[in-house]
Amino acid sequence: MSGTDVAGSAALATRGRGNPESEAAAPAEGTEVMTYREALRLALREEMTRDERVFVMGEEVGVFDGAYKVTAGLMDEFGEDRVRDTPIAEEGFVGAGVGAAMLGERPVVEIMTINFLLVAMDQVINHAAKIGAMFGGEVRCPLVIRTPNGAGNQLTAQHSQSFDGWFAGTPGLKVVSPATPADAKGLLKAAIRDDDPVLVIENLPIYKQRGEVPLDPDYVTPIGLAQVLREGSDVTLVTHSYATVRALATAERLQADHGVSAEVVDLRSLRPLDVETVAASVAKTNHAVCVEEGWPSYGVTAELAARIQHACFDDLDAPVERVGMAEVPLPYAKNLELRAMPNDERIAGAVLATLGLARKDR
Amino acid sequence: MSGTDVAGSAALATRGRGNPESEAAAPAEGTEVMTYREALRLALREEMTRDERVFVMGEEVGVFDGAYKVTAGLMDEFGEDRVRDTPIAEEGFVGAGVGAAMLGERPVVEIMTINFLLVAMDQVINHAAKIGAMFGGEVRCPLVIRTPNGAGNQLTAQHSQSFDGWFAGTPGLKVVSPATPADAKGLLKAAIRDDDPVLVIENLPIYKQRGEVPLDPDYVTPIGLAQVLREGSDVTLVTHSYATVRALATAERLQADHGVSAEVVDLRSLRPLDVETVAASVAKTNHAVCVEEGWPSYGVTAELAARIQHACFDDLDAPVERVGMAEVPLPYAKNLELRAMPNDERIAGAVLATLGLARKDR
Amino acid sequence: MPATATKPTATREDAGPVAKLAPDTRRELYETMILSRVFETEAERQYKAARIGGYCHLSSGQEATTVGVVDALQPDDLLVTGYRSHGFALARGTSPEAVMAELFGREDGCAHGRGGSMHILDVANGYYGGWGIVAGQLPVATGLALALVRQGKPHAVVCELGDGAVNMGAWHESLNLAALWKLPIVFLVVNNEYGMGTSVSRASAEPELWRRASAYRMHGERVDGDDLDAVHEAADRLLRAAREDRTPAVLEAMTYRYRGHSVADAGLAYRTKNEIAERQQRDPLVRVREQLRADGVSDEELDAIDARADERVEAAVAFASASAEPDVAQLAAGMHAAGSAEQFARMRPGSPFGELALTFDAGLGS
Amino acid sequence: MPATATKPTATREDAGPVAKLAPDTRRELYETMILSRVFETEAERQYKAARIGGYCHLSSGQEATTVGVVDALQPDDLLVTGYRSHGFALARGTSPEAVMAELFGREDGCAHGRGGSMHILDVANGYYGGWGIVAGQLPVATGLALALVRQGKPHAVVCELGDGAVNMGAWHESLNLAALWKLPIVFLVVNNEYGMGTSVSRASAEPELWRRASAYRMHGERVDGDDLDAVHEAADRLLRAAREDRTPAVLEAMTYRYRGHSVADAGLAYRTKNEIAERQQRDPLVRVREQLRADGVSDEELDAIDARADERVEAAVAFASASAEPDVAQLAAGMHAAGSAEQFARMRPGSPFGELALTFDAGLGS
Ligand SMILES: Cc1ncc(C[n+]2csc(CCOP(=O)(O)OP(=O)(O)O)c2C)c(N)n1
Ligand SMILES: Cc1ncc(C[n+]2csc(CCOP(=O)(O)OP(=O)(O)O)c2C)c(N)n1
Ligand SMILES: [Mg+2]
Ligand SMILES: [Mg+2]
Repeated sequence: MSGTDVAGSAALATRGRGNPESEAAAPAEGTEVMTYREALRLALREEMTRDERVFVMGEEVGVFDGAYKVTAGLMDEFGEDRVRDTPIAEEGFVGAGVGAAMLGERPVVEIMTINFLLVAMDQVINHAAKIGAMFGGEVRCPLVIRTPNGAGNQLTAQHSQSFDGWFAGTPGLKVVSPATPADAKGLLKAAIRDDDPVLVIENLPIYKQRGEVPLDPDYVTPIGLAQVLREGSDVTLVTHSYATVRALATAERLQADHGVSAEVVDLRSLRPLDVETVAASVAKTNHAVCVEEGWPSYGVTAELAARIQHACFDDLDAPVERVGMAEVPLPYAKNLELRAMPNDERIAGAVLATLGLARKDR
Repeated sequence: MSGTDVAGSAALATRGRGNPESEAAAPAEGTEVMTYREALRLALREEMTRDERVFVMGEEVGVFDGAYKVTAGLMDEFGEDRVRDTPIAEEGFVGAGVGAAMLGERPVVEIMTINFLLVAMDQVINHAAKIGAMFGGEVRCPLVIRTPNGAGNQLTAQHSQSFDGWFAGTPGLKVVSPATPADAKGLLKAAIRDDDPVLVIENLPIYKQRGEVPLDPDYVTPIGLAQVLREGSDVTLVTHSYATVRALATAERLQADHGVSAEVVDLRSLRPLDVETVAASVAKTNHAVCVEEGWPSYGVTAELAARIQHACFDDLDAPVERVGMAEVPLPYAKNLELRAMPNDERIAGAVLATLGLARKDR
Repeated sequence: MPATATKPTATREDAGPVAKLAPDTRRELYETMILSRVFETEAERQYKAARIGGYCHLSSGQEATTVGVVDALQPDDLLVTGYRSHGFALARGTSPEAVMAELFGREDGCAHGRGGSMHILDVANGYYGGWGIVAGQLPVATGLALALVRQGKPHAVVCELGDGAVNMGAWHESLNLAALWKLPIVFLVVNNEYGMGTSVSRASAEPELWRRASAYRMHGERVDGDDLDAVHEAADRLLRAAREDRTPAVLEAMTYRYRGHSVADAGLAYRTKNEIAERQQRDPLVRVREQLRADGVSDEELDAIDARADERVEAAVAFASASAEPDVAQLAAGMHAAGSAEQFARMRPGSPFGELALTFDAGLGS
Repeated sequence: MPATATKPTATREDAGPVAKLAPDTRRELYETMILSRVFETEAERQYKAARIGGYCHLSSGQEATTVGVVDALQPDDLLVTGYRSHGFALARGTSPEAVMAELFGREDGCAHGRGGSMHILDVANGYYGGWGIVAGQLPVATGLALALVRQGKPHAVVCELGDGAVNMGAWHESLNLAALWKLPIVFLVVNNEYGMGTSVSRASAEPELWRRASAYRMHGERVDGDDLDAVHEAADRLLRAAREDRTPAVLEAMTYRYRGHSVADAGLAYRTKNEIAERQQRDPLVRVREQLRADGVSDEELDAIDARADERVEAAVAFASASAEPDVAQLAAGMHAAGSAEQFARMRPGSPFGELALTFDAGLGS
């Protein structure tokens, strides 16, 4: 379970905050190239240094250095009280985070992967998300939950899921999902500083991706703001999390192989959702393909398509396309897994179909 | 908690299987007028009589006659073994249902309301739904979970939710949601006879609605088949569960007040989703308004809008509209609750807006 | 490797006679008990007159437990409960006005009409709700206790739950965390013999619920929940230990609810009228009244206390009736912290019909 | 009301010397133990050669527990485990070929390549998986036991879990149901001292895990999990009671895992090399080997057994390598029962890109 990273997620945007420099160039002033994992750790260290109330809690975050090593070294630096190993009891310690937050602490709860959040669902949805409104604003719950979604590496049906849309559809929560190291830092910090419960959805394959990360300890990425990571004129790829990485790679390939100019909008936040930026892009390109790592039916791309068709009805030259995980519990065998997961080919296929450059037969 | 029914859900389709007779008329041959609750009970009784393997399990289903009285009298009739009261332990007894089903039993597990399914999420999503595929088809899980969704009656934030789309978005599950007494019987029976895990989403306000129910003990409503409950030519209302009841009433009002002819498509199944019937209707009316009881963002209507815009791109004269619960944890005060819940006025407003008969300003 | 013996978990097998409450204290507590009874009797009446809605769970019969435990709290201690919460709020010092206005769904309610009967709270008095999911409040309360420790505060938490709640997984996870981390918390199990219609022995394989504390090497004990002095003594002692030694504990109080599970339940499908009548003979209010008489309080004084409770509840109803309904233009109020409206501003395009007015322009953390 | 005393939950404080296994049985069990060890050593090698993927959890060091318990099962008894499952399958009689082919993700694997290391199963031999969510298998196993009772069958279930899993809510709910309903199930807690990197005493407020059974008035006991005879005796006795009297029980087996939590974990961040080495000195395989020698089995015979294990594992690798990859046109195979394709037929319009080929035309319950 520990430290396994998904192999082979080759291409990556070092572009961080959208800087188009080549990978070879020196990092921009005030930034450093680091992994997504390191950027998260930097955010935690900075916020723990800044604010005594911030503490980290979860399975294996301390002695073990974190199942995916995000919290490595933090227990040595901040002690057992502020980097708190827990028993395997997600419902219990997520709830403990809720309670601590109600008393003004700033707990950052790590859930090893989003799959295990299912056992704590009641605390997230029926407790954390309800507090502000249900108690008439009398008490707040500044809780952060961090957890990776995603598949790959043959983790099979129970360990390869992305429930992003369930949380994004829950009023009372905020949900962010960084796709770059810079945003990993910026959004985690924004989440910690926010006075509401925020779910930070990380991603297994991205942990080792590298990119420029601003070193300014007050660098935060605003919640609710999407970002155009690549400009284009023919089609808009609307993505978050690892789908953003895929989309950037596919966009290059579409340009090279088909002369198609794809714009990539990285959502960064799922709730609030920045429909404005998405709609502006689609108004320009007249075509949209939404991509997610999870199952598309009733998923994130459903909401995206619903919003886009409404906001851009007169702009669209073709229906909004969606690409995601095949709608099966993810099988173990490598060939089946590869077949089931969204990939560049399938994204490109959807783009070409929506542009009328390929058969619509899918 | 017990036996409270939502007051005031006045209008109802006695139309059952779509029979357009007036309420005064004698019931059609081979049918009897009964409540939705009674129709569910009839289905349980028939299936328990037909098949020894069927048993009912849940909190208060026996001695207490069921929190909403669906199982009233069944313990007397079938004994404590087949109508099994449980401790308050949803994760435990949903899982026990999973295990019993794997050994060929036909458990029908009652969850008092869908809100409490959150504590059993892991057993539903990461166990029941995975079994068929993850074990390569070596074992099946013919489990039925019945539970009402819905709001009204001031049950407040923790007790007024509809997570329908979360389950409908989970490969490996089937999800049905009857809106009429006839389908309450027909779909519950279909679920019990199905060899896969099926979630039957009932609804609090509908329990006391009356309608014609076929008495044939082999009457089942096929899973995956929507039904046109009202024909119309100007706009299609796509609905399930209590939204169907609302839509039928709104349709009458739209006809009377605005001369608008609305078609109502009751989905009945959410997974599989009968997009074919929906698309055929929209191809005719060129307008669609999707309605749900839950929060629309990332909800059921998101998927509906996404499907419709794709399947009916050339047919649509206006964007697909969506109506649902205001995106807040449902507040207690009656005036706030009424304001937050979807209602006929809001549905009519969406219809008029999509038809260009009202300001789009929402 | 045969199992090694450990010292048995401490239990109060028989702690001998209990220290008596001082007469003045007992009188004060009686005032609160009768206030709670009168308040809830009135709440049921108002419910039936449709001025209160939702689920409404009464605690009539359980007042000695409620009031005895809450009185053992220090001003800065914290309280968390399930949904059977009116009495707890009143005992903690929340005004009957604020509670009744909440039941009426009015702006002056303690949750501004947003929470209703199940979600009473009073942060100023350390009452952190009022929760509706069985056992869901336990992890939350455990987190409050953790925060007290992190903040170096010498206070403790009481977390109330019912006999039915002890079979939920959240009980197990919370007690383990509390014991493992040595948190200052007392889990008060109000054993009123039933969870809805299910008796304890039909729900719990160990029906002596206090014994379950031993699974966490935690102290557990059982007390007659209808004996105000005994409840107070036990709660005081366990809270003291929690504050001073950070030792969590389970206190099981044996009591009975007279009314149905909620106002909508007649409460007779699973028990007999006789059973209820028999228990009402041992009404804790009558018991305390007699003790007060023995303390030398006159019948006139007692009647005056009762009359005062009637008056306070009447005033609460008048207050609640006069309080304004919440403003529907503030539908989203409280949901998000200040500044959130700006974060949500870019979500407007393509919104579901009505959403703009209902959420974005309705007090969304602006 | 001071708490009344109940008879203490039965525990095996010291049951005296354990009945010895017959030499033939011990030899058979040794064969399985060495097979498991060799199999997993090879699995790790194949993992590192990238022929096996995903999470791969080895049980090296725990063989006496695995094999001793499984041998106590009758043919029609049922078995459920967590993800550390290879040894259980082999002990239950699943062929090394079927397990290795599963690890290789091949069609001839026991789950046809769909499940991998965590989801081994063998329904014909009563092995109902191989589950990956900590403690998630407990409610499922409880349901299997319930089904046995409903079907009037005189069999029992063994449900394996780890020391870390006892802190999950699912443990509590399952044990309560099993005890309340008198289900024929033995919960086998494999205490290998760590849940990932967390030692038992850092996770469980009652580190003598068997004692937790008493919270359900259930029998609990602890056994030296590296003593094959003792494990077998205890499992046999508890299973007999489960079958004959429908009394559930907890059996805690004290053992140790030599390798990391999974193949990806070096296993040294939370324990020392010394600790591991010290435990390897008491290797259960060596122990049984010595007992067999005392039983009169010659070194040649023992070496032959070991060689046979090597051969069987080699054959399993050869088999797995030769087995076909699953057909990608059958991506959705197994997900739904026969007849489901018809139910899903009307879902096609407007499907996400690729969905038709990936699901609807890929073996969806047709
Ligand atoms: C998880 C969950 N399941 C079911 C319910 C419905 N429910 C509300 S109260 C209750 C009974 C609780 O009994 P107990 O814990 O004894 O408390 P009491 O009502 O007697 O005070 C039930 C089943 C719920 N609110 N939450
Ligand atoms: C609910 C849940 N939380 C976390 C995990 C990740 N995880 C997998 S195994 C494991 C440790 C389990 O330890 P233990 O129960 O002692 O079993 P062992 O691995 O030692 O056999 C953890 C935390 C999980 N699979 N499920
Ligand atoms: Mg109770
Ligand atoms: Mg372990």
